[in-house]
Amino acid sequence: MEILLIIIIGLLYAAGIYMMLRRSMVKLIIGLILLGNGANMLIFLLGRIVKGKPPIIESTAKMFTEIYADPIPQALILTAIVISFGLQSFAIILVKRAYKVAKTDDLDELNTTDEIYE
Amino acid sequence: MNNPYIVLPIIFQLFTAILLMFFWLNVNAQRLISGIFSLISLGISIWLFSEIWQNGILISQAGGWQAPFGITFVADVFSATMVLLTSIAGFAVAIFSAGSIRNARLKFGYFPILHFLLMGLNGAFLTGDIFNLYVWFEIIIIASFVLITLGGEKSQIEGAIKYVTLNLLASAIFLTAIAILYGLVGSLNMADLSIQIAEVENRGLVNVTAILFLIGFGIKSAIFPLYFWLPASYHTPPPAISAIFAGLLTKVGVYALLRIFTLIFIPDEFLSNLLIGLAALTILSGGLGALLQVNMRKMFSYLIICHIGFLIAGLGMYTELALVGALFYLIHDIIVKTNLFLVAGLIFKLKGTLNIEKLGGFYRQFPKFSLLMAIPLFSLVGIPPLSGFWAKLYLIQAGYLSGQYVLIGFILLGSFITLWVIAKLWAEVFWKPDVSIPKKIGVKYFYEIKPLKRWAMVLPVILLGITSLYIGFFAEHIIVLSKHISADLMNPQNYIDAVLGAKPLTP
Amino acid sequence: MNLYDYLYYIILPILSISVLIIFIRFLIGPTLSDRVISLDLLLTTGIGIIAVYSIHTNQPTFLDIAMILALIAFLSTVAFAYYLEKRERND
Amino acid sequence: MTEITIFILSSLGTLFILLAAIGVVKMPDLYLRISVTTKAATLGIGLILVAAAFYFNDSSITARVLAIILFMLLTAPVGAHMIGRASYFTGVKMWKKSILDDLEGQYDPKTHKLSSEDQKSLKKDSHNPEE
Amino acid sequence: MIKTRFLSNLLLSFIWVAITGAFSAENFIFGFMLSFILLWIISVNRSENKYFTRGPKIIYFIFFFLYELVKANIEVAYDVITPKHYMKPGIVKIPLTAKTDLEITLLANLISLTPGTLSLDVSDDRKVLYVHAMYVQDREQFILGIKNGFEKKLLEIIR
Amino acid sequence: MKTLIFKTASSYLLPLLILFSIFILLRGHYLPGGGFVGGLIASIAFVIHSFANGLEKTRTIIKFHPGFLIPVGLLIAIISGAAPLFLGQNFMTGLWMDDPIPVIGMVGTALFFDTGVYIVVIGITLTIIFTISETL
Amino acid sequence: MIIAILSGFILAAIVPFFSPYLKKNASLIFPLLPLLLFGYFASFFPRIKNGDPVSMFYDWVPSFGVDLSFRLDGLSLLFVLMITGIGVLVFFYTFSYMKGHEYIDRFYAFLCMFMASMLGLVLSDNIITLFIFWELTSISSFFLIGFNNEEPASRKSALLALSITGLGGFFLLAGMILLGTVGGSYSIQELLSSSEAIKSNSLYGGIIFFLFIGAFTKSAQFPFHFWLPGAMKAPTPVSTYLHSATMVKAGIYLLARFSPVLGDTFWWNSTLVTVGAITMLYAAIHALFRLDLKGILAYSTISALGILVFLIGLGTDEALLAAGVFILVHALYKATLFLVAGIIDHETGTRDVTVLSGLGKVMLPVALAGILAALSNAGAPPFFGFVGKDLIYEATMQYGEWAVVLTGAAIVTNICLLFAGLLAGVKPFIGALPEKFGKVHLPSPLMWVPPLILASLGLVFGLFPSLIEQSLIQPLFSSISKSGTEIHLKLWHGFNLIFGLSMTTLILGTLLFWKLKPSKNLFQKAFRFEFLSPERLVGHFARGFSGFARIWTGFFQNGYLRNYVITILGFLTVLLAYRLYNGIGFQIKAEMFENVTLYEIIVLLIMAVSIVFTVFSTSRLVAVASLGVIGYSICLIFLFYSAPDLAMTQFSIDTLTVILFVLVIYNLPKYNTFSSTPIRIRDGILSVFFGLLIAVLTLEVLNEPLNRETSEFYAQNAYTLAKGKNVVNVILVDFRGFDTLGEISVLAIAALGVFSLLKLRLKSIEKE
Ligand code: NA
Ligand code: NA
Repeated sequence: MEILLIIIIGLLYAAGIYMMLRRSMVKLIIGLILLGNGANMLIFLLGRIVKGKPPIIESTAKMFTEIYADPIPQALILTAIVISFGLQSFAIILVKRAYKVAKTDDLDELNTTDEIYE
Repeated sequence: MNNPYIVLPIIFQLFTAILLMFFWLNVNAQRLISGIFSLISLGISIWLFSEIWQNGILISQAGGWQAPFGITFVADVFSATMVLLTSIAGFAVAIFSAGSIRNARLKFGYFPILHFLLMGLNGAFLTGDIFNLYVWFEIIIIASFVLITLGGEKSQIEGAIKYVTLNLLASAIFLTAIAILYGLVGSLNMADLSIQIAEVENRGLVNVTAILFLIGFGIKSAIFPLYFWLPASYHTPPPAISAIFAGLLTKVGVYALLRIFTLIFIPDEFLSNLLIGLAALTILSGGLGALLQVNMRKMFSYLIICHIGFLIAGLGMYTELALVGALFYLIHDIIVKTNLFLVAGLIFKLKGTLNIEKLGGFYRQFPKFSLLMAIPLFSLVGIPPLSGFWAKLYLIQAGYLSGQYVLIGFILLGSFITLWVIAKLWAEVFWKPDVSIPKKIGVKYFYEIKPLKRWAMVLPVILLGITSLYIGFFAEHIIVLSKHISADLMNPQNYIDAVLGAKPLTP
Repeated sequence: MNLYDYLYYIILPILSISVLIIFIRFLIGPTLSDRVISLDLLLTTGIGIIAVYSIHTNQPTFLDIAMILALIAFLSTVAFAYYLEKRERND
Repeated sequence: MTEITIFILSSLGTLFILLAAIGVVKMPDLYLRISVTTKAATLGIGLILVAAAFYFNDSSITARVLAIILFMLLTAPVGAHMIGRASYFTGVKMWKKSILDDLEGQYDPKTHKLSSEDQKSLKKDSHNPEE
Repeated sequence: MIKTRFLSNLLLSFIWVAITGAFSAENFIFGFMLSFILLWIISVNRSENKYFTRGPKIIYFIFFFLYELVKANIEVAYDVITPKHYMKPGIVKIPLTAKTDLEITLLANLISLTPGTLSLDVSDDRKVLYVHAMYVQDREQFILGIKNGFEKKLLEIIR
Repeated sequence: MKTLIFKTASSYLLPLLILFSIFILLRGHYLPGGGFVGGLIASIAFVIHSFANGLEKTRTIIKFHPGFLIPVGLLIAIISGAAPLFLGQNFMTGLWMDDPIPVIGMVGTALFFDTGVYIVVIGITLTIIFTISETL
Repeated sequence: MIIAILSGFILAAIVPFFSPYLKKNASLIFPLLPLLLFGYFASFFPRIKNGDPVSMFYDWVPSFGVDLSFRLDGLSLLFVLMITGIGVLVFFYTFSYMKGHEYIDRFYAFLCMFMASMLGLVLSDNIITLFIFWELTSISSFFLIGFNNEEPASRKSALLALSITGLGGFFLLAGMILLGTVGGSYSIQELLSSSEAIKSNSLYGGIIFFLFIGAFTKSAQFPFHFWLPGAMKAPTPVSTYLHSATMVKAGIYLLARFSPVLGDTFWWNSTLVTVGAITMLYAAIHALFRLDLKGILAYSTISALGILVFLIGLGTDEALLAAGVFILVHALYKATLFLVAGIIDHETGTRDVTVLSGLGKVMLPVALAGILAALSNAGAPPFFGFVGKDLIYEATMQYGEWAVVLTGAAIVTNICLLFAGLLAGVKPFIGALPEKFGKVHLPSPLMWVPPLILASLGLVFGLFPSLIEQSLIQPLFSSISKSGTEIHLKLWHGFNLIFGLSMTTLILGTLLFWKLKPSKNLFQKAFRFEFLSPERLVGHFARGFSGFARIWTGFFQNGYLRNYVITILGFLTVLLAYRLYNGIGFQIKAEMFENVTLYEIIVLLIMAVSIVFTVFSTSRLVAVASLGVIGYSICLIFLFYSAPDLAMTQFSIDTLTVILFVLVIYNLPKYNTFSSTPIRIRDGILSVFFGLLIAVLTLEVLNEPLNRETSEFYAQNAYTLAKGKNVVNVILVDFRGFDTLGEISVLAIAALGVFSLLKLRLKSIEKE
């Protein structure tokens, strides 16, 4: 199974980067989201995957008696997901605002701040 | 030694931010709270620094969980110094903002976010946990996103698009690196990682991970060829904001590089050479860019890049001496760059533009300001014995001792370009006769501002000016400090022992 | 064949194939509404898969996720509907 | 006994879902797809959930299953109604073999009023809902 | 008004017990307190009352509904799995006897929940419900089916 | 969106979902859930309500600007984190009551912290969504 | 002594606070400072004469071996006395010259600062401290040259001077640190003892190279000389003080100072002789064609500096002695000539030698000073210049096989210099007084007394060399020569070859003055060759460099975000690929294929298709919906692999993201395809390659065993210590609660950001 997830992760990274390289702002945001998803999946996979054993101690037990999934990557991903959500919402609104002030979606036209004689 | 209170610099800033949010529309209360609490925060940082200077490394195991199980906060001299510098710069900018930021922005959370940013910075400097570092970095970047866009002007938004995209890319790379690190050794505590990474047999993987960290932090530090976001954006927000950015944001990236590459990944020859090469090109790119600019803040932005090269050069050479140079420069740079952008802010408030071709006549019109502004300008150049000078001695000497002659050449070139750029700026802005600039609508000029607020803008410049003079004239103090830090960095065993304590090492 | 195997080898695959079929509609569209309803149906089917999976792994906690999924699916449908109306009005 | 119940319930539920899946692909227009799928799926999921309740045989889980079902019964038709209505007003066409349309012309795109009386005189613009 | 809120409160407490799955007096009291605070905070104004008080009729109605649901599902299933379409779809305007928001909503939802029919919208004056149906052999027959079926039975238990 | 059906449904969904969200919050320490997801569900409740009834209606129900919840939640979180500092213990060290409380289970600073998270999440989600809806 | 050295800085530092009071006559307190200092340093005469240098030591930055250690020996004494002595005169002169100037206080402050820097420079025993003062002289010079800052030419010259001397400064810094590193100390006295070791070190070449560049730029040696004529834009006191008497001699001082440490090697001697010779000839010839008084003096100064470098390069006792004496000779007459030129300029308003004549009639004392200085310059007996010139010829004549060439060069130079001296010191005063100068009158004595004193000293020292022979010149010589020879200064050597050479020089020079009349025509002819001058070449280089800067910056900072992204990612990809290629063995374990079930395959298949669909979709809404499908699929994967909390969160977040998109989407631009197909293919290749790298990396990491100590700990203690059973939640609120605190802070900030982005619209009157 790991091998399939590896492919998916590679695909997410590739797609994310491809979208980030586009000139359209909306695509850029989508690229960032894909990249974020890729990173989360990567943490998940690299924390090693275990099927059907959530890290929740049974109601009658005080600690785990059998194998269970590593809770740390899950906690990390949770934090990462939430953080990305915050950043992504901001980025989406930023794009909206940019579109409003610049009247274009073409990132190539948003280059005045890089001009030397500005 | 465990001391729960070392997290105070973080918590206190957060508390300040929360308090400020309760005064959402009361801008004057916000000004007051921000100023007073920044001062208290400065006091806390001084306490922290003196505590560590006397007692050595202090740690706090958050939640009372023994490392590496919880999040450990570690205050060594390096961290405490960075926190102290952050507080100084933060205090200066808070006061400056009270004078210069217009109510419109203050009513949209400027001060809370500034304190969130300071919290993130302190957190990044104090944490001993790699994922927690990621979290602090995210706080820093989101706070900086908001600050850079606050106001929503066209140029701000344009700059922000690049700033946001590339910083998010950096975060993604950083996160990827953490994923691999965790997948490799199953730990997040930096001290623990230091031990465990050394034991990993597959060095190839370790090297690759190091590259990911290098790029992730490299983007944030604005090194070549990853710096593009910086010149595109730093000149767009109100000056108080770019001041705090200039002083601290890239530096936190450099801090992370210094930390990671002395504690977890010890550079091999390839990495060391790579860093040196990048340092040289960073210096070159920043310098060349600065030569061309007519907008003062853009000029300074490129100079930030140029001088980041000095810091990376110190890391690349990887000797205790070289690190002393880099650390001294870091300390100097935080104070001076913050001040420079504040000066730019002052100039803008006086004249309504930052285009050096249009500016002029400061020498005649504002002789006292000119003198005040000369301090950061010439400190930046490193006119001896001002603060920028001493670090270069160490960098050059370290360069000789490690045979990096070309790098020395670049350091000198960078210094020369800085000299030239600042001299040109001086000639244009201060010497050149005043050309009357039409009054700009929307700008509240210095002379239109109430005296108290005027002082709020001048006082930080004086404060930072004095600090940089102190660094220059009492360089010995800073060198002793840098040497202490450098020795700590080169021999991380103390750090590791302090964090992991009596815990038996992993088999 | 016991129940356990039945769920695992018959029910779950059939549900999965249903998902695949629904996904085809998602891909071909042609209107946004078509995609929205197939998304909604995908999520609903997901609830089924989760329920079966919770039996399979003997983890009743998964049912809680099914609960959230039901809630969420509704929200995204509403959001798209909201969008369609807004777009209509703003055009 | 429980096993057989679970067997039957889950099979039926799965069957309905499969039907919904086929329906959503096969049906010729959007309204028919909505019509077929929302309910078939709701029924199917309901059955599977009940099967799960039987399987775990625990009052709290049963209660939760009932809560989910209740919730779905509450939301699914509302969702279907909303997307159907929005689609209609944005001009998604009905199948060409549809035999009648009482809604035609009842909706005033300017005032957004939906009338109960015949308003055939008002001609509705048709939009292409996809960009 | 107070009565309404009390009823809502009681209802929510039961639901709380259901979702938490802990059938105990303590939990019920907790749920009651929780929903009390909640209702006080959001204070949704409800004009309807008397609902869900007619136990047997409700149970009857549920079975009636399930029957309709399964029956119609099978009908549609046949159409779905056979290649040829037997449908005669259309949008039908159904005059409403139901008056209150709740009545109309419940009716519309029930219609939607049975396969083959879908409530599209209610007119602004609440006089008619527009329903999309798959099998409209005869318009009047169809309207009658709805009015005598769902609507009647529903109103019986609500009113 | 002015649809009677949705409006009616939403006014029933609102308390239901909030109740559910509190449930999710409280059981987080033992089963999947917690402050974050709980907060999200609560905000979804309000979002649905605002979709159906318009922003103003939802506003009057909440009675204050949702942004106000952000500092409140943060304050709760930071106080529960900092409480141990006053006892000379590390930040975030769990302080627990000796015996479990019925229904909720063990009550301690961690739960308050999670409640802070819950409130912040409601605050931010609503602030974001409402602000967007307002400026459409 | 430290107070003496730093007093200039202290005075300068307090000036801004008393500025209003110092504009008028009160500024007369400034000349008192050099006067006091002159007295103070003169008091050391007896000690120095007895060969007993004065040393002081103050700690400063001991970590780097930088201290304020000062040492007053023969060489420093000469410089110190020149600095303070000429300082006194220039300061007084300034009072009158700048009288009524708005910023006279500022001017004095800079002069004081300069004086202090110069004192520090020549007294420092620590080479880093020396460097610090060296830089301070450059900076004060910058402010002084640019003093008339409202004139573009002044600013340009100041910048040019700072560039050249600053550049040299950095070389010097490199040299000093290298010297200190090689020599093991930054103290000159200690370096003296390790002289041989340094000379034999492989880095010796580097040391002297850096040192030379530093010295040459400061002392205006070819090809770095051209900043000096430009610096004449400064007020005349500055030209006098800095650019003839003191600062430009700093390079000479440096060479002289290090001559015992680093000198007497082939490269040292040959480089200095060559550069010195070229400079002295080049500048001397240039001086012939100048029309501007200060221009003439500037070139003759350069030439004189060339002579000094040349002499130090010769390195023999005679040459060093000649150099020592010539420093003083030159300071005396050149300062005089500058002051005189300043008076002429001040009174007539012109410095054009073709116009100036007959002024002797109206300002006799000035004329006297000028003529005396010109004669000393000419090396006419019995002036001090004659002593100096003799010594020079003596030095060149004794230089073995090269004697003839070197002497020839010296003679040519001296002839031209003589001409220049006469042109500047004599020409304006003789002949008929043009009518327009009719109203010209003698300025205040404060202006004409100083040059007269200086000029007279040239005569006094010539007549009575013994006045300074033992007290000044001998200690000076001892401190720069290792030989310890006794020296004797004589005016009269008898009729020998050297006397003959001196006379020849004198006669030819006078003849040249007689015949060659400076004119615009000649000036222009001479300038035809300017395109080859170093100044032009540097100009070309600067333009070229600026062009390079433009290309470089334009290439990297090109304004296109996608280029930034591709550069960063390309760089990352290359590095990763390189390191992966070099360090990783590639293997796939069989168990990675195990346990694959149909439902997982379908979920992943849907996910993969959705990813592709998102990328290639032509509608942003469809892309968003498809993004939702990806999110929900991830959710199912989380669920299958035991992460219910993650699944819940991902569901909720994903939906919220979709809602967000949906809510703002009609404010978002429509989907556009801007890029051309080749670009898309390029990006595609890069992306796929990067994805592949990540995949390989992941695979590789999965092959490593994972240490699960931490998660074991959580498993053991989550309930017993942290009272929770959902370990993920326990981690979030307890074990790693700080992460969560940070996380909600991020959300809070993001919400504020969204709020401000959407709501804050700055009114046009409240932008900044
Ligand atoms: Na139906
Ligand atoms: Na704890």
